[in-house]
Amino acid sequence: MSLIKLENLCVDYGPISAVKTLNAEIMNGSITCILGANGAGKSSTLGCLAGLVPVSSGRIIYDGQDVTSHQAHQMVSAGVTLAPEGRRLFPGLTVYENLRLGAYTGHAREGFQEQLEAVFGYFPRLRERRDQLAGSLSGGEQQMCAIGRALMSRPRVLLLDEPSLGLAPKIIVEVAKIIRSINKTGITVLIVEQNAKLALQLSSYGYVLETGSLALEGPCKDLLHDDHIRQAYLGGTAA
Amino acid sequence: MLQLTIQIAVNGLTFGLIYILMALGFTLIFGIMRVVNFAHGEFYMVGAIGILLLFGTLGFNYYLSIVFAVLCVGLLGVIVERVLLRGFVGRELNSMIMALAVAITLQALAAILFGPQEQSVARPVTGVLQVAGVFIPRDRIVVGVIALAVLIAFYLFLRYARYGLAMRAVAQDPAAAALQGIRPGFIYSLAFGVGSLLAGLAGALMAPVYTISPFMGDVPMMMAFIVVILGGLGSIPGAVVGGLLLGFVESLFSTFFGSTIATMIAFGMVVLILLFKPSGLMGRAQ
Amino acid sequence: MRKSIQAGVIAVAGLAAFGSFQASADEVLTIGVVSALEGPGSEWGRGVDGGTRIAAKEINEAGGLTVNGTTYQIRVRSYDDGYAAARAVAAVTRLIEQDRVNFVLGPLGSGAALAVKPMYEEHGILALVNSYTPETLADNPQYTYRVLPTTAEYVGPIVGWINENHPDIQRVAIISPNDQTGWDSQKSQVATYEEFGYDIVGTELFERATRNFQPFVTRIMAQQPDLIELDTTPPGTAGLIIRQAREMGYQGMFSKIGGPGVPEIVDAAGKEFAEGTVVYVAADTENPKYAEMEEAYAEIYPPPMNAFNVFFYDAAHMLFEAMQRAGTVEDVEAVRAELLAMAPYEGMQGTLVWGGEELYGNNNQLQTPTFVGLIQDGKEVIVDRIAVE
Amino acid sequence: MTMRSVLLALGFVAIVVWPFLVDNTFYTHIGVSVWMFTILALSMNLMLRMGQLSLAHGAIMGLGAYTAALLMLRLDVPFLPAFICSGLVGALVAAITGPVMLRVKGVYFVLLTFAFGEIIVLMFIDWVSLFGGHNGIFGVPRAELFGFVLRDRSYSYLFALGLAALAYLILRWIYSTETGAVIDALHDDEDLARSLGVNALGYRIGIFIVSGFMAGIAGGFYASYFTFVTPESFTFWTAVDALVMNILGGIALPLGAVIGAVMLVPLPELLRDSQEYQILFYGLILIFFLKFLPDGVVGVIKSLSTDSSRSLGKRFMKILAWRQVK
Repeated sequence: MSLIKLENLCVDYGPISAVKTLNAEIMNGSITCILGANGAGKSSTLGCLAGLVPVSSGRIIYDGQDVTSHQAHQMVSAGVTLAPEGRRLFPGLTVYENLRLGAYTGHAREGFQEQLEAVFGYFPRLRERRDQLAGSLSGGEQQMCAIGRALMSRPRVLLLDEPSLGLAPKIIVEVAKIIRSINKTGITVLIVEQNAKLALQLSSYGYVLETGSLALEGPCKDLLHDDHIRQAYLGGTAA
Repeated sequence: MLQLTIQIAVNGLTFGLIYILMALGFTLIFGIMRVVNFAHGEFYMVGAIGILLLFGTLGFNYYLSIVFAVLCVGLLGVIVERVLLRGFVGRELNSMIMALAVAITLQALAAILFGPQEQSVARPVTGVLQVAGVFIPRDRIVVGVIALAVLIAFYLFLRYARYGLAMRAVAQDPAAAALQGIRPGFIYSLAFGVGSLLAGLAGALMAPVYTISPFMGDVPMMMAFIVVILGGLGSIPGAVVGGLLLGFVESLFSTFFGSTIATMIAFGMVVLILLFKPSGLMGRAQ
Repeated sequence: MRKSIQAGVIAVAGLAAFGSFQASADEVLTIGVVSALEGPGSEWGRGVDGGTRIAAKEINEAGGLTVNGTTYQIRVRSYDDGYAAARAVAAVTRLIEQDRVNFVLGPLGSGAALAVKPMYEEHGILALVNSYTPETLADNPQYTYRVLPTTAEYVGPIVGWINENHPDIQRVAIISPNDQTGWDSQKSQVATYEEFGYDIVGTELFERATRNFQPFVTRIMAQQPDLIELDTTPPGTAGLIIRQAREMGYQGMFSKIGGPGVPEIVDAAGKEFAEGTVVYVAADTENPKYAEMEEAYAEIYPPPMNAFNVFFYDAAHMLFEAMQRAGTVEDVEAVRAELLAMAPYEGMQGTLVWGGEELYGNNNQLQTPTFVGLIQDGKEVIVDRIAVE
Repeated sequence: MTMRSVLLALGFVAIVVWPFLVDNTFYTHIGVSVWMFTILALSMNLMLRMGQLSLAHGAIMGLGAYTAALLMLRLDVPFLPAFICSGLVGALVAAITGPVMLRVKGVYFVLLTFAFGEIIVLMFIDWVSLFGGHNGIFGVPRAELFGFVLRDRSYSYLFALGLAALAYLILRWIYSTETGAVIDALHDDEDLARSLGVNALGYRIGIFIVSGFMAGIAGGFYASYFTFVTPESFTFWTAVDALVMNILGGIALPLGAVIGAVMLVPLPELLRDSQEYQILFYGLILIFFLKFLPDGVVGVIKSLSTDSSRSLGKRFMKILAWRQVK
């Protein structure tokens, strides 16, 4: 069953169009990935889903409802949360305060303590760093905090934008493991990555964007063996 | 000499607390909305006029009048933000001029309604506390205590309250804040409301201590400006440090050299800070 | 929709431009007022306008001003100069070129008065001004006259009174606002107090916007004055200084020889603190005529009425009478001659004469009686009336 | 010849000759003030175009005014050299302070110039022996060009109009050169401009100097036209007026500054009859314009003609093209 459906989605920034008539479906409970080079329109697509980037034309259907014109806070309330590219933590706030802000919306506030324990369960390091300023964390810890913060809103759909960016290989493995276990609790995950190998190994279904248009889609097993993908995205880079 | 030193310190502290009240609202509004609120002094004035009306003319209880006047100023702030400034978020220049236009209008309106002359209200608290040769007027003690209490409450609000946290988040990264489900528009209104409320409180507190006139906001506005630049635009701790610093500098230099020199020193500090550490004493580099 | 609104705005602005310029009707005598009617300074500035308009109204209601067989309704054209020189120039240009007036009252403020003085002289406009700087009357102006007394006129009589009634006072500190008015008037204060043999232990200037005088007072009190002279400090501010000084333990006397405003002083200082302050009194409020004027003023501007109204009320009446005597409203020279010949003139509160020779080198200053006042029980009490010689 | 150019020519002739047809020097006085402030507004436009709002421009104009007044009155310098010196002093102040002040950007620059300007005005007030304190300096000689004294206001009008036209043409010229493209780029995206090898600070200082010169000239004109100089005319409110003119007219074109001056300077005269309500009306009109015409009159004209030649992309292309030509 599809949880999110993108119908002819277009995003324009002034004269430049970032996403051109994209059609995609995200299955409930799946991990889905969007691949593509820099500027292919991946982040814009996630931005639309999170309600941060205005849609120029087309529709977004979430859980059977048209959410095309929803704003960020409405999407969060509806259960779609984005952990943005570059973490975007609040550097001047403590880890605890960052997590508390993750649970800002109504339904998330009720189960705050419970959810906090769950996040500390995934990321024990955050418990240790609880009262430290987020800006003083290491890159890996910041990524954990960003994912943790997104989880605090008790999402149905978790949108991850470049979770592996700038992390050491050892940490990447750790983060990937946690993403998988988050998915196991029933949370649908949509992941945008330049690290195609990681994304394809993690996900069940993938979309490949090139300069704003859909170039290829399919189950990740197939994509992993696709010649074009191997050359363009897996070729030289062994992640 | 010791006595004089203590007197200067006490004077500096009492000015400093009011400067902090003014500067906090100013810096909060800038930090969250990037609006240089040139109308901040007018909110101070409206707070004082509120006291003139409620306490002076209608004869309500002073403390009740403060609460009511201050809430009205906060409401006025929310209306100004909603109706006039909302469209200009991110356009610093236009929002600055809009704030100036609001300042001109409010000042003119007050002059028409209440006359251009200086007016006074009776002092709710009189007398002087004399400790070891140092004179502290009792009304200033009341002002100081209320200001301090509000500052602590404001600190606790920012530190622990949900909306306080949301304000700090929006100030640091509006887009990331929106991703947490925070509605920036609501926070803008709240910040502007709270900011003008603090200015209104400063005005309401100083109304019986000083005189009341439509133009009384100009100097506190200037002081808030200086404090905020010293401490760092948008920095809450900066407003506290800057306020105390300016209070003591003013007290010291105007005692020994006169108020014109004190003003020049304050402007000189502003120029130096902006040239060598534009982010202010407590601000982060941007 | 949005665009049509925008077009509408521009059209309306254009219409307003045409609508505001109108010609005057017949049998109307227009005189001009330039003063600070809005913003800081307007509490005094409105006195120029108020006094003039009250006088004009009295005449109009009595059937108008009959000059050489023609009866005129007097129309007062008042323009705001915002207390600023460049705006005063614009306002006076408008009065001269647009409204074609021959007689102007105002402006208020030294900068504004000095800026428009050459225009009055060049165009032969008879002007009765309100400004504190002695420069106003420098260079022997032919058309510029000052119709209210400044500190230089009344500081002598009042210090004389203090000298007589408070022989114990030795040390005097003088506080004035830090602007041209304050500087000029502080000079006459210092000269006069020194003339009477006092020690000047401190002269201070403060910015007009200052409300916090604690540091300032701390410094003055270190000089241990017996008398603090508040000079041309605005009355509300003067009250603040009195209060803050008393709160810091000052025991000596206060005097305020410069500008009216006892109620504001008492309000700001508090009744006990203001007690015993020696003040210059501009107008005798016990005078029944004063209460009438206050009523008339309230129809023009919101109360309270400033005592400056009295001087311009008298001056306007003098001007109108001079026109009647000269039998013309056009010939400025004739009106001027009559105006000068009219003194001594019985004004609202005593005899007025032209003088000022020893200070300004000409007699373009209207001298008025000086009242010495004392604040007693929160009220101003006139303790001495010193008529002009 | 198109209809448009005929209209433009007719309009220009009308602007030049009307003071000689309408025998009312009060209108002429307003006209002179309009063109004098146009010069200041144009100098402000230069600053705004590169994204640096200066609140010190009132004080720089004041420096020009005091320079002209003091040179003519105290040193008996003839008008023309004194007038040019008033511009040079403005340029000099910009040249000295620019390298330090222009490193600061955005709101910080606004506040810095505010403090700097206020210090200059405090100096005018407190250095009484030189600047004459609050009263300022009176009796400045009128402008005299090649032996012809501009006693008549109509001639002052022509002089001011000529200066404003010259300033306008200089701005048009600057904006059409590489410098224009570069300062636009600096405003939009300094990092990009810098990555193309633009010496950002150098261009900024250059523009600041030109702008300072124009503000000084406006001051020099002020001194000789009003024949007095007082400090209160040169506070930051004067800079704010110049800024408001730009916002009302529209920052996008130099024409905006001109339109803004034409709209704003006569406004107090139109409102004069409303007596004590005039400041209120002024504030309300300002709010109205900001709210409903946020891009100024020029913005309205542009949105009507749908000409968007200043689009982001095009400007970057322009600057890239310049680089390649080099």
